[in-house]
Amino acid sequence: ASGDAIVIGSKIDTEGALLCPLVGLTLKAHGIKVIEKCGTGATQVVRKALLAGEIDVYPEYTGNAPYLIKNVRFTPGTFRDAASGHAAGAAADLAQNGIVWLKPAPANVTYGFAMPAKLAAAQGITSLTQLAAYINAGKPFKVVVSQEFVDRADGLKAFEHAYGFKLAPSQLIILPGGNTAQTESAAARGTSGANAAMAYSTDGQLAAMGLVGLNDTGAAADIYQPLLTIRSEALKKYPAIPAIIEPVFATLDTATLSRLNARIVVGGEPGTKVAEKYLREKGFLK
Amino acid sequence: MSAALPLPLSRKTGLNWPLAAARPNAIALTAVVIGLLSLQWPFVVLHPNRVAPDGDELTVFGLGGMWAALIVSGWLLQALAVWLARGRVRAPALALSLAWAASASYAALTWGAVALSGDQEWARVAIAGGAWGTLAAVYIGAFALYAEAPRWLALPVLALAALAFAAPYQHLGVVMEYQMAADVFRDELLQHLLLVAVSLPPAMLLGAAIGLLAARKRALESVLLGAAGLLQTIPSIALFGLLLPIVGLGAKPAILAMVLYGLWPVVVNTHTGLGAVPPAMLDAARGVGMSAWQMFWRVELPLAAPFFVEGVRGAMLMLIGLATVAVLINAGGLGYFLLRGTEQAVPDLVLLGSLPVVALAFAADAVMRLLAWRLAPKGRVA
Amino acid sequence: MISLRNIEKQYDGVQALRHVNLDIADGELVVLIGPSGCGKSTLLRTVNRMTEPSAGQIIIDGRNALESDPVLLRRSIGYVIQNVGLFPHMTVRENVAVVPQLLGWDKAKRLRRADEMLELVRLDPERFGSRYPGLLSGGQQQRVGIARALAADPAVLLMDEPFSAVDPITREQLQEELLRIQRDVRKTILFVTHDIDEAIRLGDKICLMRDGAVVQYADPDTMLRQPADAFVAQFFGQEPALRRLARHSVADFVRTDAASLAAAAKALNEGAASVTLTTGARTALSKLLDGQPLLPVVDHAGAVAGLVALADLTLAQTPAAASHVNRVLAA
Amino acid sequence: MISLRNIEKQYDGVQALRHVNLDIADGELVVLIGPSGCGKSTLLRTVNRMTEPSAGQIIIDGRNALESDPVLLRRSIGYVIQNVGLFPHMTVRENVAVVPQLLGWDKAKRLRRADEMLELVRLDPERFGSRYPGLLSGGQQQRVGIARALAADPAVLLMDEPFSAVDPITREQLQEELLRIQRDVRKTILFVTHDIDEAIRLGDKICLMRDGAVVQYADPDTMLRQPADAFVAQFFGQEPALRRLARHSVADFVRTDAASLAAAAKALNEGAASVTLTTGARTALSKLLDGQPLLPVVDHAGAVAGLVALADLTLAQTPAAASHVNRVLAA
Amino acid sequence: MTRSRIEAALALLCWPALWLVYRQEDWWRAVLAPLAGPDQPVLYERIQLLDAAQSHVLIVLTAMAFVVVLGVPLAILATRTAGKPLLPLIANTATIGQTLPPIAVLFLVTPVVGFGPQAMMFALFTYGLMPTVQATLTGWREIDADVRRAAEGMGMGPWRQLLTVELPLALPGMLAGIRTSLILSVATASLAPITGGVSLGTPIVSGLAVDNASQVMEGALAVALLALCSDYSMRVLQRRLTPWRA
Ligand SMILES: Nc1ncnc2c1ncn2[C@@H]1O[C@H](COP(=O)(O)OP(=O)(O)OP(=O)(O)O)[C@@H](O)[C@H]1O
Ligand SMILES: Nc1ncnc2c1ncn2[C@@H]1O[C@H](COP(=O)(O)OP(=O)(O)OP(=O)(O)O)[C@@H](O)[C@H]1O
Ligand SMILES: [Mg+2]
Ligand SMILES: [Mg+2]
Repeated sequence: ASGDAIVIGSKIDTEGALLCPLVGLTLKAHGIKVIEKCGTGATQVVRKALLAGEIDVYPEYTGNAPYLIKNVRFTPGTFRDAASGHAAGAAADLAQNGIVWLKPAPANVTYGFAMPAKLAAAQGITSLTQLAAYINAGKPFKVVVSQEFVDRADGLKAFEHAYGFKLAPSQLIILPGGNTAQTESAAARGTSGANAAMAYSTDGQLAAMGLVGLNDTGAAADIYQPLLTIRSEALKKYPAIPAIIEPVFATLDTATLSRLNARIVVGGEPGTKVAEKYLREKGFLK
Repeated sequence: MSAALPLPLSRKTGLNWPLAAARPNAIALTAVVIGLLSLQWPFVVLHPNRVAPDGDELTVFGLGGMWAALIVSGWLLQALAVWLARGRVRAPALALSLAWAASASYAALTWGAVALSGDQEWARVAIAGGAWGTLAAVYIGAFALYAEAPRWLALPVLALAALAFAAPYQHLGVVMEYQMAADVFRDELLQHLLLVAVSLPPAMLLGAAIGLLAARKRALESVLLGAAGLLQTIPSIALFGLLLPIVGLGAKPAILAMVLYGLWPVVVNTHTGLGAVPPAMLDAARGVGMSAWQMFWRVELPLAAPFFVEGVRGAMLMLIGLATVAVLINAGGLGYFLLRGTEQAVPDLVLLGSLPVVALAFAADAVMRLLAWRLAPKGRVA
Repeated sequence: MISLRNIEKQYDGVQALRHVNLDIADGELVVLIGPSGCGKSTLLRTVNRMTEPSAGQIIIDGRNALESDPVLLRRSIGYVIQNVGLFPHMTVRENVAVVPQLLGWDKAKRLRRADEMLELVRLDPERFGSRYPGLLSGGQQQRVGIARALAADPAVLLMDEPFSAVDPITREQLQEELLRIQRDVRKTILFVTHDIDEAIRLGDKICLMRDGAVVQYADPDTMLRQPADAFVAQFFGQEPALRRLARHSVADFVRTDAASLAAAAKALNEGAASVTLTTGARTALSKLLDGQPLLPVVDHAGAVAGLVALADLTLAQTPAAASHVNRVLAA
Repeated sequence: MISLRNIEKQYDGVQALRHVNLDIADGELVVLIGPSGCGKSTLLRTVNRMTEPSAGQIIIDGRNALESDPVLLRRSIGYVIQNVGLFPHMTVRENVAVVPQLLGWDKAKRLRRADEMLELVRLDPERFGSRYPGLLSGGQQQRVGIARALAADPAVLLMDEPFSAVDPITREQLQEELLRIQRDVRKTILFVTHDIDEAIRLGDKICLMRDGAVVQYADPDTMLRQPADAFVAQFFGQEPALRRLARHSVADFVRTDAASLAAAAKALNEGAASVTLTTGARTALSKLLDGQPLLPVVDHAGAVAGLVALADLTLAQTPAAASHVNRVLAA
Repeated sequence: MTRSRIEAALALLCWPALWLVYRQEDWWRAVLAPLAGPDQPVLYERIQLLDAAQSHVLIVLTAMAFVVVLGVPLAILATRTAGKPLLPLIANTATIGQTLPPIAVLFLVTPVVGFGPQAMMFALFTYGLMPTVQATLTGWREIDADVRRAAEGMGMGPWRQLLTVELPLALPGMLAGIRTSLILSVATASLAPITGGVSLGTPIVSGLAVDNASQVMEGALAVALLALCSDYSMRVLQRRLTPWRA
């Protein structure tokens, strides 16, 4: 980090584009000098930048801990629970990398599936259990997913395991580095015959795209709460940061995040503007 | 990557066509056909918001019979002008009918479509296949006109410019994207230019040096040219990725990669240029008592300059395109909009990213060609 | 005075010059001639060290050229290259002023000089000075090439097939021009050609080469009269005497005895065509062949100066020979 | 028989041909000559309709060429282009066989023909047939060009400065070759050149052009003897008679009276050099100029055939003229 | 002679050799292991390198087929007298094609053509058109006017002239352009996975997403090998097809 400013990074996705200026604006409002490097890169890239000290803080998710913190064996199921997941992750990261986890937002950003609303209504699918039944009935199903979703233990495999279905390779359209907007747009358009997409629970664009999200009724997935990760050196310089940021994060529940994401994706507003409006609305900014 | 033929120079292309045989009729008629066919396709699509996959598709007829009538009559006039107009009325007739068709189409897109968006908060009008087809038709028609009466091209251009000034465009998706992100757009455009501007000079100098070395040292020739060419074969995203651990994030690796990519056209053209200096010329230069250095500065360099400029032109076009990839390693640039557009699945945003890139490339192309033309050895007309 | 001593030149495998010895006196125009690939250009280029000889010595005005700086040497020697080699990106005037510029003359002086040189080769500096060479005809380009070589007033001039790229008529003009300039400025010139007529017309001496070696080095008349061997004789062709005649004018053959003067005057009165003393001998021969039995010769002022007839135009050394013919024929 | 009638050709602005009328008899070699840009190539190319005349008629063997299919017409006319224009991507043999192939000859036949043609122009088909033209010398390329034009045995041959790109010695060989071939195959040939000697040597007739118009059309001797105007005279230079002599051999001038035969025999006995009846007149002239008073002439078998002396070599029409000279000189 | 034989043999052999190399994933693993992070897979596991390569080649070849089939005739048309006014149009359109970022093209055409290699093929087509068209035009311009005249004078009709004289003589220029297009295409086809196509870029894109340098290197190296092989083969082909340019 350069000089006495705090360097903020973020992942290169919609939520990153929202949370990064949200943090930046809040800190600035408290007179802390800030350098924004929003959209630093993919998860691994931002994380590396943080460890290398190129950035001081960036928003992460609790459930990501097993993938970020190497060489630590977490007890299975730790991240199914919000509190224990945060505690375990925070302790490990601090011990191993000197990274402090602030208090998370009360939202859960998890994987799920989305389908065109018309199809879902016609087939009477509202939950993943019903989806599994639909799939197992051999009805046409083709889902657009990201590479990561396929590869991760808590991704597709977890869903297949929890709900008891198995997708054939021909039922998957895998986009390496793909994100939910891409997958959802493909499902909405039916590109290449797709009729479902990998989605996040906080995605705001589902309705606008004519999709419905099928949420994780069986709790197959780990819990992903957004939080700010910060290097302890930076925290030492600005010990006030948790006190400034945590109240803001506390207001970000799943519905709120979803709404704000929608403003960015559906409305096309820049993340900064959405963040600023929200902060004013909530009185964090005058 | 040899030169595209410069517009004002296309007559000098060496094939010595009889000048009189210019017969753009076929081209103009192609334009008419494409223009008329385009009317069948949806002209615009009304989307309820920027990510909605579907929307109301409207042909020109859907926009209102008046617009359709105007556009159709424009194209028909063009066809008539091509067939019937002769002598002094021909050029104005061609230009006028083209201006008519182009203006009517643009008016339909602006005045005609503005009513559609209504007062829905996120509703927007996307340019659809029919409009793109019409654009292609006008573009082709413009070249047909250029072949016959280049000066008259001013007429449709002026007409469109006047319309662009007068007509509303806020309802168009691309424009809405721009307006929502005007500040970012300005920054990213600047960043894009900066990336190109910073990486071009080193590419030029280094490329010239390598080209010179390759031209001078026979032994190194194939190695140097091969190495510069090999760099081209590494996919740009891979190069960016590979440089990441070495130089970190941001503009630095982007510029480094861009310099490496920019080398090739410069190296190849410098090498060709120096090789193309006639040996007799070098002999003469040596014979009048020029030292190796004087020979280089006074003879080789001026004679190879047009090639070098051609190489720089190639590098510049390449870098303008390449800078769009820099966003992947957080170096910004117009690629920002491509990436965001891809990420959010918003075609209008992708357009907002790509249209300026094409415009930039065109501008750079024109400037460099002019420069190359100025630098070409005079008096080669034989 | 240029002396080439035992010059040898090998290119890998090829012996381009073999043991060449050549002395060129000041103010002499020496023509190098020979079959293609015999080493003419190579020899010429050793003089300004465009080609470094493998062995041997080059002495120019008593100084060893191989020990002086080649770049400076070249500036002191004019060089007219085959196919002109004008710089296409410089104007005619700049082309001519190139060597003065290299020598560091100030601008006014070198431009003045360039214009002088252009006038010397009969190109109007006003009209042509600021044009680019690409816009000139072949002959004009050749003139500029000569002007450029002469610009720094070098004592030595090397010309490598300078007129090979122009049509025969222009070529003749350029040859005449060169002879005129040479009369005025008197340079030491080495001139390569493969045109025998050009060699005979221009050369004070001719150096005939073959396979890198000098076969014969002599003045044209000697060369044609006494070829050193069959190769030389064959090289100069079937009509050596006709070629020698090209170097003579009517004055060399005119009869001025009283009878001839009278006959000439009579013929003139009868309206016969006449020639002057400076008319080329071949022109006179041609007229005589045309059936006119004798040609009255007039001098510069138009006065009768004598007479030539066919039988006079012999190049035999002894004047006796001519009368011998007459005797035989009269018999 | 080719008849050009009132041919006109305008390029935008330029009048390239003005009212050209020309009749070329079968088996005749007509040379087109004139200053650069006078329209020689344009005229030549109207014959095979590479250039379409703006007005006028072209009649070849009684048929109107302008009404036949130009592509077929061209196949029936041999064309030798300036700078050869061989196809670099075809072997020599393929180049020669191009027109036969266009005419649909079967493969064996056209390859045989190609080899014959190569032999005709003195190129060994074995050695050269499968080479690419890029590897041949200029002279060899010219030969291939001629072979290609002759391959389909056309009655008419058009040659546009075919020998302009080769050195003088090769050029002379090619001219000789052409004359030899022409003796054998007797084509109607239109031949463009800007070399006067070539024109005189080769042409049965010469057509001198200027600014797109024919200035004079005559056989070389007439042209040189009776130039139509000052331009023609100037064009052919100062030595017209010497040039005319090039078309004569010793046989045209030999004296065969008893006195001459005796003198010749005597001179031969004394070891004087001799010439044969077929020796070129200029060669004999050259020898005579060299101081030898008279030249014994021998015939093919070596027997004394007569004698020439300088005074004999006149081109006057009346034989009386010669004796007149002798009388004047003897006086 | 022998040299050209050796070259031809090398050009022919480099393909099976490449095939072999792509099959030996162990070799790749051994070479790239140092680049991989502690518990990252060294290679991209989901798709065999060889399959990715085949798919890559297919994408490139399809795109190039269109480039050649469309670009060359278009360029030829522009060299005909009647097609002359087309020249600026073609030149400019090709310029647009080349500067339009392939990523943008990819994204814009995906909704129309669907996921998979088609979008990449289209993007490569627009991207590769210009070098081929330009070089073809240049090749034509460099045909000796005398040769053309000779062809006409021999009595060749326009078509025959085109096919038997102009086309072979413009071949060197054309092949040079196709070669440039090909190399650019081979490199750019790495973008295919962005829209669901499989190519040698798949390990690269995925490696970048999960920050796995060894996968990025795997893809980059594989593409470079393919490009080298293509380049060499094209060069040999060029020499073989133009034996007269010795
Ligand atoms: N740079 C070189 N490398 C190898 N051999 C050379 C080189 N320059 C000339 N030669 C050879 O040296 C010999 C003499 O060449 P040179 O150019 O002096 O001949 P030339 O008499 O000037 O011929 P021309 O009349 O064709 O100009 C030739 O056999 C030629 O092939
Ligand atoms: N395609 C053309 N377009 C316009 N003018 C032309 C064309 N071809 C020839 N000309 C003009 O026609 C005139 C005659 O040209 P042509 O080539 O017949 O001359 P030429 O006698 O063959 O000259 P050269 O001896 O230089 O070959 C010239 O003034 C030339 O500029
Ligand atoms: Mg030479
Ligand atoms: Mg001509």
